[in-house]
Amino acid sequence: GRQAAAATSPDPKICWSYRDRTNPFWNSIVAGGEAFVRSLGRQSGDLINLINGGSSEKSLSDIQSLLSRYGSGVALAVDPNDMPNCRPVVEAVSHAGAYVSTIWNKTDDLHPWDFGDNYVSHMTWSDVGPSEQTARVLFDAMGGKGGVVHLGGIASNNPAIERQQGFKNALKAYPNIQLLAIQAADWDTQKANQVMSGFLTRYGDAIKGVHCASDTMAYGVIEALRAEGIENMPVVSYDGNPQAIEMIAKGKLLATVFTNAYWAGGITASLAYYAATGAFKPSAEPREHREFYGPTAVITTKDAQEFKTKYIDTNPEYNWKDFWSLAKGPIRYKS
Amino acid sequence: MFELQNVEKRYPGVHVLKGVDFRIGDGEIVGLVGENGAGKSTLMKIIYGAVRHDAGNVLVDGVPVSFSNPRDAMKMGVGMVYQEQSLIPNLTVMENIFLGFEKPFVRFGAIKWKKMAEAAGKQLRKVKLDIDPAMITSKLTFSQRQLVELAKVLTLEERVEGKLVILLDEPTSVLSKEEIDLLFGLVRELRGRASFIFVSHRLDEIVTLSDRIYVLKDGAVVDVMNSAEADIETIQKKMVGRDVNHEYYREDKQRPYDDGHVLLELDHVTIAGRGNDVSLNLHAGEVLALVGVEGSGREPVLRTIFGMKKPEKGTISIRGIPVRSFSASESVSHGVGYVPRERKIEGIASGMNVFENMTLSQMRNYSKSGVLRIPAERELARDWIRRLSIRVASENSDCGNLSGGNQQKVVLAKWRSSGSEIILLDHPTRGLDIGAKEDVYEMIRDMSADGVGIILVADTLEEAIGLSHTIAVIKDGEIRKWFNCQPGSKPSPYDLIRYMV
Amino acid sequence: MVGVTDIKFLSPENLLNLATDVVPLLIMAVGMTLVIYIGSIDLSSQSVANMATVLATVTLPVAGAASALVVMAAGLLFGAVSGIVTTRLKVPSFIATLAVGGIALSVAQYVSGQQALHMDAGQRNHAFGWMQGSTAGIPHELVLALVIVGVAWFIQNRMTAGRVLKAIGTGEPVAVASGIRVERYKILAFALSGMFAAIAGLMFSVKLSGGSPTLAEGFLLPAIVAVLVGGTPLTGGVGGVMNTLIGTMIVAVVRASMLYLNIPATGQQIFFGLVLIVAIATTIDRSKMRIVK
Amino acid sequence: MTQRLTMENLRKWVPLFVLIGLVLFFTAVNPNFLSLRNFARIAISSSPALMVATGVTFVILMGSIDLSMEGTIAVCAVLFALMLNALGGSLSGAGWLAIPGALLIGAVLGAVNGLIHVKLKIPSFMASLSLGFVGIGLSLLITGGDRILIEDPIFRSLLTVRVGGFPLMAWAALACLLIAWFIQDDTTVGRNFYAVGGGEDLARASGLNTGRLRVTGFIVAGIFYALGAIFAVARLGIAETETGQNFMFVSITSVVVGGTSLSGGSGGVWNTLVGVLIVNVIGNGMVVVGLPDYFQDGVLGLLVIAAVYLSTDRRSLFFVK
Ligand SMILES: Nc1ncnc2c1ncn2[C@@H]1O[C@H](COP(=O)(O)OP(=O)(O)OP(=O)(O)O)[C@@H](O)[C@H]1O
Ligand SMILES: Nc1ncnc2c1ncn2[C@@H]1O[C@H](COP(=O)(O)OP(=O)(O)OP(=O)(O)O)[C@@H](O)[C@H]1O
Ligand SMILES: [Mg+2]
Ligand SMILES: [Mg+2]
Repeated sequence: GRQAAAATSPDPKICWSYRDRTNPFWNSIVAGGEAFVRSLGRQSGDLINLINGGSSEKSLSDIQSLLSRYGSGVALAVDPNDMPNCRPVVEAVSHAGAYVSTIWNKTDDLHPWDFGDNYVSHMTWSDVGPSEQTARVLFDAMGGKGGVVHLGGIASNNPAIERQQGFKNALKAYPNIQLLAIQAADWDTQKANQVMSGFLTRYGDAIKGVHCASDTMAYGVIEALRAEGIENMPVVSYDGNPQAIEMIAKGKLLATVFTNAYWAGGITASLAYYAATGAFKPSAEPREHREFYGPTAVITTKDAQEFKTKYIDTNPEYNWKDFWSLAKGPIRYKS
Repeated sequence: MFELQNVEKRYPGVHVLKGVDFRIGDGEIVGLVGENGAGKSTLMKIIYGAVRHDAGNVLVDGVPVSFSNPRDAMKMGVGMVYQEQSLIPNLTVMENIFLGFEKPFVRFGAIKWKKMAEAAGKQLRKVKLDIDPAMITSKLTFSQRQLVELAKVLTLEERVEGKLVILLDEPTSVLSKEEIDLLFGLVRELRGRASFIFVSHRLDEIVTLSDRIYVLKDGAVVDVMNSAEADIETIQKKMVGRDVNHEYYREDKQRPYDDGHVLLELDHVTIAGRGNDVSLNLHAGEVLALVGVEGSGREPVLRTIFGMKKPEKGTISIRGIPVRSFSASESVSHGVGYVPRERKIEGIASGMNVFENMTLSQMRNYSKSGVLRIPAERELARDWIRRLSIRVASENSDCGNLSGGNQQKVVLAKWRSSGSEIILLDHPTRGLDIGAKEDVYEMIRDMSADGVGIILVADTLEEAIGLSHTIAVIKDGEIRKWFNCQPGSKPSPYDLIRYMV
Repeated sequence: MVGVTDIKFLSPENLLNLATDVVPLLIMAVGMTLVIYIGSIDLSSQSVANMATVLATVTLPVAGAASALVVMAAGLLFGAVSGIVTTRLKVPSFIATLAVGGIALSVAQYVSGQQALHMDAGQRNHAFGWMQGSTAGIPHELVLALVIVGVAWFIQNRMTAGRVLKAIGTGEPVAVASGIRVERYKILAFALSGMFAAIAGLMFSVKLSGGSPTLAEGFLLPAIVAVLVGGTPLTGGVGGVMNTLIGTMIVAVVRASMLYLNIPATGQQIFFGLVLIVAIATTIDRSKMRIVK
Repeated sequence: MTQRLTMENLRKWVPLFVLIGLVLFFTAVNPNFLSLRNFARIAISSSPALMVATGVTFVILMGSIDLSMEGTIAVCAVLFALMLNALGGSLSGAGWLAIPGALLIGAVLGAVNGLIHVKLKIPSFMASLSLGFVGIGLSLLITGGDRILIEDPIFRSLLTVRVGGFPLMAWAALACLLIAWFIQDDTTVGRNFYAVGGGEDLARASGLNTGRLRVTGFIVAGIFYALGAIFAVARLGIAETETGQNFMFVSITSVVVGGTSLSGGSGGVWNTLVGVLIVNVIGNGMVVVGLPDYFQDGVLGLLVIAAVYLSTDRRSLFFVK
């Protein structure tokens, strides 16, 4: 249909579609999105929020409704929730002649450049490396020996798979670290708490360190330990939530990985927006500008305080037109 | 003095009460009679505040009152024993008796169970029932429950100052002779405090007990008479609007059955939980009555034949072929029909209309490769509504809203029309008015003449004697005595009672 | 209300889109209706649909279009297991189906290797491409859904099975005492519900061209809500698939209307809850419910 | 007769036997399971769930159902934390007022739930489900999606201080259970819940104000959800919209597994205790024996079916919905 004649619109609606508002990660994403909207001189409330609550079905039909209301005048930033959902979302958007940028969930066979200008970009994070780094921090803190457990996210989620992979990679370099167990706790604080207390029964004192695939799960783990009076077990996590960074500063947590969700939320919306207004032509950009990794930074006790003042207490002013300044190179596929 | 003036009640499609005037004097016992669906229960429920009337007035001592719920009515001294059992099965007897009025037994928020048990014991003694007040109600027998209901209503005596009005909606239909006498004694005793409205389909009881009798027909009072001057036949005529056949059980129409044709045979069948065994033969055209006292084990026999219970030992053969798998569907497919005692639970599907109820057991006959022939179903229902003069707006009416008698007719029509050859009737006339009873008796005769074998558990001994060819007296789950009951050689109730107890 | 705010909302094209989007939900809700109609509930639908997306994706390369049969058979089987557990083991359907759903989820996780899988575009189009097309502006998906609803309606209103389900819903003991093999029909209702859930999963997986053990997440509550808002109460015997058709549209419209009424992100849940209360308060037929539990 | 009676008495205890059987089973696979420390862990995860399940038990006894707990817990947890922090951040100061405050909020939400159900004549399933959405939305509106941390060591002593090997939280939950038992067995309201569950129309015909009773039931449930919320916050030190997550299915499953019938009128809070323990023992046990996580949903399902199968008295049940 219309995708060839990529019509631009002077004032497209800006929309973020994401999982939920109850998770710190998505809260930062939205905060970034709103900051971008304000940079255009609009109100934060002008950002349209589509919350799918973990349902691909709702994600897709909400986006369809959005498109049928505003037609091509839409700049959409979206996490499609589950990898297979990305294709129909992108197809619907480009069919309507609107513009979309995606994060996280995309199948490997789907690429922005196959959709002309309408599929502007995809950003994801390469979690293997940073996760390996946190694991190393953990293993070093353990003195290079002893038992370790890993709590993962929803098992079929891509980040959960990558973070577990990074953990396993690090294990190879530490022959005296003994892997006790890996279990999914679905990114959920309460479930992580329960799983951790199960581990304590199963392995008891053999556990010398805990590797968590997200901050939210680390909170549950730390409380499970606290209930037993264990205050100094090394724990590392991922995502870089404010609370986690606070905990690192206080020494309750060893390390986490900052993915700069704030910037991601702003820049993804920005990419879609400026493509929709015609400020830049996505198809004229190189491929590494259309599929790229987001920034990651491992935060440890050393840099927590500095980091906190820079990124948590205030948000840095970003130039939202500087699309790729923090990007970490093109996405590499396994096969 | 309690008075209703020009009370009106309508439900969608039915005009239940049409300008009813009704008066109960202090200490008076008023009998209320009428056909099934005449509106007796509705009238009582209006007095009790369980149903709101559409127009007219309720006056107590000349002052208009308005009860929005039974609690209001109770506070004014109105109590009611329902036609259907209304005790809550999972509560103890004492909790049921004081349900909603636990306050006197509460100290610092906690119920004092001892105190309540004592008080309940006192109420139970009024109805001469010797049971533990802490017993779970579901463990009681039917008649015990009825007495507990009565005991519950009698708590009004202590709770309310002044005069009482007690409404008894068919309290006797499940009681034994002794219990009925006990009830009547109680009613008479209480006249000093209370007046009564008494509903029964047994007109002799009405005439015996009440002072005045209201006859209700189609929602209107057609006559009020002093029972001293009343005779049963005129009441019947007023109720039904025509002469009632004197030959009530239609013995003249009773034909001998076919001796050579055994439909059903029970050979030393032992029923779970009862050590004894039962053997019997049912022939084509035979009406076989099982008589016994309450609890003698008649119902389990019927349920076993119908396949809802599995016999422990022995064989059941239908038309000479032994039954191997026991289930209701198996029995139905062999042409057995069952009219259960608990009509509301197993007889009628409330929420389904008349034709849906009637074809429920025979959908195979009204469908073609799984697709229903609805016009044929409607035709069937209309036909039976006419034949049994079922009082219903149309075949599309919800059976749940029919009066008890009319529901029973629907159940009978269901099995009769499906061509069952063996029909098991458990108290088929319970709660039916005389007109309806006559219709049922007529049906039983017709079925018998058509060669249907019938096993009957009757409401009264007279009914059993009048209708049957053969009587088996059951005691403790075992047949103790057989009586030939062909016309001319009928035993007397006294003959039967000797073997029953 | 929404239509007034923005007239575009009521355009035929928009409504058609809206309807097409909720097709998988509708199909699951129709299956659920059969179970609720007999006074039970099926909480396994979502997990069965999840499993269906995985099975469809895994079997597509091997079985082609026949993978649909595999998926439907699996749904039928899981539904039947729920039915058997409820009727034979007397475990309330609320628990039985929740538990069987857990089993379906385990199967999905195991078979998928706990990963999101995607379908090969060529194979998908070859086997199920027809589902995605449209004729004269009407999407085939929608046609298929309406056919399924039509069949379900016919079963419910014109066939003995439907009459039996109604009898079970209104008075199960009566159905038993009328010689109906009630257990079989109950198992049938659960099995059909499982199959419909599997079809919903299959269609969703074709639409998304992939499968994962979490793909159908978020189907369950909207499906139940659609049935109940449509006017089939949990007590059974009343309502039916046509009600569910309307109920599903209500759910779809309420969801879409958040966008049209510019409900802010943090207020969407509240709005949804309140509108549901209003919707159900206006749609339920209280005259057929003796007691509201 | 005596024999039948003892059989019936035995029946009542079957859920407990199931629980003991599970404990023995997990112990056989991993002896670590049978230890005071592990039981304390199970107690911690059971305490909030027990309160929530106890609350919903009252509603289920009436033959209704309440699905609003996730929303109610979220609102109570978040407001509790806000109040506590606003009132000085410590239970030792004015902060203790946050506890009655949270209970009041639970009661109000329960009342709203009950009133919508009774006054608008909406089946409780729908009314409470919708209200659950509203509750989650409300807590989201209050927090904007943020988490509220509670650092107060006195409040956290519910988790950290142990008496007899078990954390204070477990004892507090037990005390609340005893109160629930008292309400259930010895108060008019409690007994009347059974009456409504045994037959609402009959209860009404006996003069009970069943509407008011239903609303009361939902209020009592709401108060127990608030208790559950407080324990859940005590367990993690975090109050957020997610605090209520997963409680809906878990609590109802626990109630049924314990032997309380969903059709109302039978069972009670002790059954619920056993049910909650069964569910949590299974959850803990599967981790302790090292069952692969992808099998856990299925095995939980199978065990729950087995538990309910064993603990229902099929003789008294002709029909199961
Ligand atoms: N809730 C209701 N909705 C519709 N119709 C009703 C309802 N209750 C009663 N009716 C109708 O009102 C009429 C009178 O019923 P009622 O129960 O008062 O009769 P009755 O005289 O007590 O009969 P029976 O002797 O069989 O007990 C019947 O036609 C019945 O179908
Ligand atoms: N197998 C059994 N074991 C113990 N008690 C039983 C058994 N069967 C029936 N009863 C009890 O006996 C009572 C009535 O039994 P049953 O139905 O056999 O009597 P019936 O002769 O049919 O009485 P009715 O005169 O009311 O028709 C009931 O209270 C029932 O609980
Ligand atoms: Mg009556
Ligand atoms: Mg009998």
